[in-house]
Amino acid sequence: GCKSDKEDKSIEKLSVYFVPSREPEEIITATEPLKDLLKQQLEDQGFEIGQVEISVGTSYEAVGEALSAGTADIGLIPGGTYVLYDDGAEVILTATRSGLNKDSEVPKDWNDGTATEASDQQAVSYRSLIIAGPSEKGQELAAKVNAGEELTWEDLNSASWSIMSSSSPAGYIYPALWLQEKYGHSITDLTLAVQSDSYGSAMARLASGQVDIMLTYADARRDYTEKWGSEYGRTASIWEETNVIGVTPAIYNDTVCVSKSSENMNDDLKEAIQNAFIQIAGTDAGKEVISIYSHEGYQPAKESDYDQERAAQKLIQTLNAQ
Amino acid sequence: MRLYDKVFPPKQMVLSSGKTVEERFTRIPLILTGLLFMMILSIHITGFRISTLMNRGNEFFVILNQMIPPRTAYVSQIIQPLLDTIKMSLLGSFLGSILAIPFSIIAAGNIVKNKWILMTVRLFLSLIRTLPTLITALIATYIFGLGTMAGMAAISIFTFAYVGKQLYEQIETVDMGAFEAMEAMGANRFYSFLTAVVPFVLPAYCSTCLFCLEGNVRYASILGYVGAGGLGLILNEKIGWREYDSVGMILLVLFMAVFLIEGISYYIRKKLT
Amino acid sequence: MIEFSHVSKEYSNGVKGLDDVTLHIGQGEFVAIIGLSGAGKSTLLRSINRMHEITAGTLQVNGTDVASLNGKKLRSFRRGIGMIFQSFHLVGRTTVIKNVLMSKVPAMPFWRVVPGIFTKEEKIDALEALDKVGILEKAYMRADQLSGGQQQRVALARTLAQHPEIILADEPVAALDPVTARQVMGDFAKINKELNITILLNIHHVELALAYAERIIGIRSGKIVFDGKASSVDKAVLAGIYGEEMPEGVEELYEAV
Amino acid sequence: MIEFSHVSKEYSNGVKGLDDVTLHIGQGEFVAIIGLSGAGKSTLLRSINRMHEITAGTLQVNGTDVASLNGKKLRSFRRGIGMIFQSFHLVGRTTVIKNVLMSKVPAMPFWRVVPGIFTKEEKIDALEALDKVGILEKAYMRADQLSGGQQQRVALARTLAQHPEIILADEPVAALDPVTARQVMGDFAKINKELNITILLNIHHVELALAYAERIIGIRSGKIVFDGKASSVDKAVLAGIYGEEMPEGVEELYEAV
Amino acid sequence: MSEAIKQQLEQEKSSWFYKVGVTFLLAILLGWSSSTFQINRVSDNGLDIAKNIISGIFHPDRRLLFNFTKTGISYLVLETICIAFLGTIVGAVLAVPLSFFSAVNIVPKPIALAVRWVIMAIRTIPAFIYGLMFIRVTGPGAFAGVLTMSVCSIGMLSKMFIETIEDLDVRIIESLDASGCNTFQKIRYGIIPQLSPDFISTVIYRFDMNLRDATILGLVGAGGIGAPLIFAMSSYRWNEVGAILTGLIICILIIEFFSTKIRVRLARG
Ligand SMILES: Nc1ncnc2c1ncn2[C@@H]1O[C@H](COP(=O)(O)OP(=O)(O)OP(=O)(O)O)[C@@H](O)[C@H]1O
Ligand SMILES: Nc1ncnc2c1ncn2[C@@H]1O[C@H](COP(=O)(O)OP(=O)(O)OP(=O)(O)O)[C@@H](O)[C@H]1O
Ligand SMILES: [Mg+2]
Ligand SMILES: [Mg+2]
Repeated sequence: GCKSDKEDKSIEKLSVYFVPSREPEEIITATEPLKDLLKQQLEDQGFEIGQVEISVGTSYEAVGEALSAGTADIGLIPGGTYVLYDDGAEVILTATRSGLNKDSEVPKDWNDGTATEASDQQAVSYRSLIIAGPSEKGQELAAKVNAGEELTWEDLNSASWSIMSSSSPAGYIYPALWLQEKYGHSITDLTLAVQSDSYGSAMARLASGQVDIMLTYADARRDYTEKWGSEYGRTASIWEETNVIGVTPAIYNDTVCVSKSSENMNDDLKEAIQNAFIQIAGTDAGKEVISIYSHEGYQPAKESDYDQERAAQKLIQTLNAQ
Repeated sequence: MRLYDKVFPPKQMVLSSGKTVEERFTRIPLILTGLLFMMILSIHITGFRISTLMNRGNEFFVILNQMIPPRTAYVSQIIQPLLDTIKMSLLGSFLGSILAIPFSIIAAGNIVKNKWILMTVRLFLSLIRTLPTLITALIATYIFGLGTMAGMAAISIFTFAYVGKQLYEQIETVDMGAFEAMEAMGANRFYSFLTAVVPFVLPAYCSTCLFCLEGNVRYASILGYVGAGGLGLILNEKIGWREYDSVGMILLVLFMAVFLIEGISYYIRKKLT
Repeated sequence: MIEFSHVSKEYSNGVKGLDDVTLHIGQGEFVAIIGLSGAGKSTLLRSINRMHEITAGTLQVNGTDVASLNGKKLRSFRRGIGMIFQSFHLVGRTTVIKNVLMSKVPAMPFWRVVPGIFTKEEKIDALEALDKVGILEKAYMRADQLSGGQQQRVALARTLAQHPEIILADEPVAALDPVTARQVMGDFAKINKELNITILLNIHHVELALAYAERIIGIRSGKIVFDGKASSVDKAVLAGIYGEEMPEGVEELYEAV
Repeated sequence: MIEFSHVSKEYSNGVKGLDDVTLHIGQGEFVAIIGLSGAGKSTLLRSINRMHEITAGTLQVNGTDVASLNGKKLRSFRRGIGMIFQSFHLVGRTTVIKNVLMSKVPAMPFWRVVPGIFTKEEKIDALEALDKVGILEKAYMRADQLSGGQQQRVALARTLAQHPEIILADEPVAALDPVTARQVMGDFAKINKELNITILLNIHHVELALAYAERIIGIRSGKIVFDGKASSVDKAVLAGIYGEEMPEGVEELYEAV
Repeated sequence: MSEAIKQQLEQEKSSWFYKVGVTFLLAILLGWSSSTFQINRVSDNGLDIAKNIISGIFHPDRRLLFNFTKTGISYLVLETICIAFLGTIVGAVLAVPLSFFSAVNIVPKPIALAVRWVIMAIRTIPAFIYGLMFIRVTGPGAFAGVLTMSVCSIGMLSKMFIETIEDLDVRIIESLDASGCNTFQKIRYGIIPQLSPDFISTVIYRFDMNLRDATILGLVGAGGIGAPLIFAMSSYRWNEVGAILTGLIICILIIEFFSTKIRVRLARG
């Protein structure tokens, strides 16, 4: 449980567990710089921290379990994971990222052939896109969308899809909601859907024509602009060859959660952590560090921010249970 | 070791008959020091703490408890992936085991005398074994597309390397007497191998392959991570949704399948020996 | 007919296995070769079917120069010579008859070797060989379920099924207890008489050699130091073969001579 | 001194292993026990150190009634009796000397047993035992790297290191080739003479028994049918021991007698 | 052909029925599972990507490879070795009692069977689920990796241990009995020396396997080189993958070299 012993301000070990929801940039070196910054910031607020330990994992459920068991004090996880584990985790911050210059709900607006750029506005949410690739089928669907026609369920179902694991917000949950709302079909109804292990490999499959459609977060194409030409061996640019054929509602960004059952945790520390992360994001050095996690800033968050997410998960779960 | 013997000179023992015997100083301190050093280093680096285990050991059973009772209703959705898993393990194990045969023959020191061939083939087998199966599976998904085909390819590569090593070790332990007798009767090396070595290694080979098959069925659940299809896929999904009762059901079904396979393979192995 | 003329064999490490051996063995003889461990008995035997190469001299078997043979010719030459080993060299896991049928493999076409298909004639021939050594009723038992003596008989049957003119046996009774050893030696004698097959065997048991073989060859450090009838072997001869390093127990045998 | 008086042993299945045996064996005798398979040779031997219980009669060793012993007393009684088996019973994977040192274990304090610490005296004693059987130079080799004869010698050395007054050997040479068998029998004879240890051994090879032992005991269906000097064994005696079921090859031995 | 030979010939048990049966069954099974064999999705582009991967692996990121600080490959490999080492030892400690309780020459058959079921159940749970369970105990990091490795080692270790135990030569115990040893002394000098070479050899072999399996730990963030490898892999940085694999392979080959040597010495003395 939470101790609110105000005297006890020395903590032997603070364990931070982080799972990237996007491609991390330099994962091997990712943990070192944040350690010192966090320690420094917390000490400034009167906490004595023996050691900050940062672990990077590849599965959300591992962080979830660690937070609910109290073996991790802080977890940097997507909103969806937080909702799933909210019996043991408490959200304190939402990460912000720079928004994009395109944010329309209409797919056609994304397909002007120019690159999507970052805007100077910070955003607490992002969208998921349904993207058609350079394969014949993909181009056919894109042409229809760009001509202003509505796609039919038959159109979608005849294409092959790359989806992510079913707990992925941008790669499964929100697109599933989109399908449900627009076509009344569940994502499991798709006959040619295959599950990719990562956005990187999904993008590669899209480029190779193995799949016609992929589901991904809105700025994924920015992350893969370069690889599109080099590794994936395409000649034309990603902005010309791929087209958005669907846009989902906004998804809340990654959260910073604390464990409810950690022995270290109390209200003071929670507040201190909140401040510490916001402070870190305020400095240039700090910005550089958190950019490794593709975060740019932090905003305080409350439970209710994620109510929409809860509803979405409920829906998916009831759909899946059928 | 020479140096060691110099530092710790052997003990002289004089018998009543006047003969002397030298006893080398025991190696045990050296081995113990090495082990102790590794232990301390490992405990330090990994942060191993018995006290944590004592205090928090019960947490281990939390997920296990949530798996019990398994959600029996889910079983209908498990069968298809299970069959996929078995199929890909079966085909993968078969291809890998067959492919291993020629390689292990030329990796066996009692069949091939050329040192360079032996070294190269063994190094090759070792390298393949070192390549993590997750990586081979991932590469396979790019080549063969997502799904069981990729899983099958990864499994056959793993099986190839594992069976290959086991088989050449088995061939090397065969008593070459019968082989020699065949050569003395005027058979060529290949005929001699077929008649004198194959009967010795065949039971062990089959047993290795069956063991591998059984292991592969289990292992296939990990391959789901890279999208190689089968049980692993639904296992991942159910863990992602924290539905541990369904996970429990998947594991129960897997357990029964493996049990069945083990039973059959036990019967076949009995029959073979 | 086996003809050694000034045959020498030097191993790659410089050890002289055979040293200027000249020897004539006629068809149908029963010869026992005795000598100390390391004297060169095995080397002598194994030169005959070219399991070892000789390094000097010529060795002819039935008029063929053994050294001239190669590849296919060598293999078909070997088919005419049976070889029996101290430790039988059977495939223990298969049946007795399959072991005997192994002697048919060298002459079989490939497609019959792989699945192991044998004709009825071949099987009958194998069974007849087993009958000759008196273990016909064990034909379908697993070879490793037989006693040592019986296993050596299977090896003998395998060799017989090869229909050789010469049988080379390298210490065929060393692994057997004395009673069984006598039985096996008796088998050799019987086969030698009945089928007129030349038999050359290495043996450590002087008493058995004297009791069963017609001719004794004594070998020492690669040289032939005695060659004569078994009945002409006496204390002095044995002393000449075994020298001072006589194996324990041999002294007592002198009385038996 | 071993005293059997009207000793019987009935196995739980009703088979009479020993049937009213009365026997006196003095210190320093070298006795060979011969008889058919199943005659009760092993049973006789194993009653002496109570590896088997007798069911009737009394058996005294050096004045102690064997049946009265139990637990600790039985163990310390056994320390005085060495036992050697047909298949050596060595730990193949450790060194020869460790196998010999095993004989020291029963008398060692607990704290030395666990880590396996032996004193220098114990080691020298073990080495001397190895020296007595002539394989001192193999002391630090692994036991499974030795030949059968050498392994039996290690077993003998292990027993000697126990400093027993009596050695019981159950077919100690059955697994050995005849030459080595003679060597090992010679070892027994030597030790019997030099150290005045009583030796009782079971043996199937009549010729070896006659050549090395002083006294022969013939046993048949659990009963002693012959007991006398080796020199007094003749055709009739053997026929009495082995009956019609005489092992093959024995006939020929009659001539040797 | 004599009568006796004829009789024997007729006695021949025809095994071709069994052979054809097995072949037929195998063919059916393979035919059934051949539906997994679908190369329809093979695309040239996919092959290109595979080529990229392989070339990436062969051009490892030198910067990473020769980085000897705590964030470099060398440290990660060391951490992996430590996880595998400790995991193997803990696994062996757990496997020994389990194997004694499931050896039919030690305990009654029903108990042996029951314990074997337990071992099978332990083996059925995949590594990453163990990872999750242990993260609840120890938190993320190498400690969880050690524990995961140790339970994952139990299955194979106890299987091999059981074989060794069931091969025990009990005659040696008889001879110790004859020389007056008590039960404890019989175990110490009759059983342990027989078992230890095989046990040690098995443990070393498992250590070797655990090193190779270290990638799996990355799935849950249980320390070592696994997570970086998987990230590099899934985000398509093949020269990073190459660097990590190079480090791992060199280390495994070195360890394999020594472990084979030790194992051969244990077996042959
Ligand atoms: N392959 C080899 N390489 C080198 N020297 C060898 C080889 N084989 C045998 N020798 C040596 O040649 C000599 C004769 O060996 P050979 O095997 O013919 O003796 P043997 O009379 O058969 O002895 P044993 O009775 O022990 O079988 C010995 O000194 C032996 O050491
Ligand atoms: N444990 C036992 N339970 C029942 N009967 C036994 C047992 N041990 C031996 N017997 C029987 O007791 C008789 C004597 O056996 P023993 O082992 O003393 O014979 P042996 O003379 O040593 O024979 P061998 O030469 O074959 O070793 C045999 O009939 C045997 O079947
Ligand atoms: Mg020889
Ligand atoms: Mg007996």
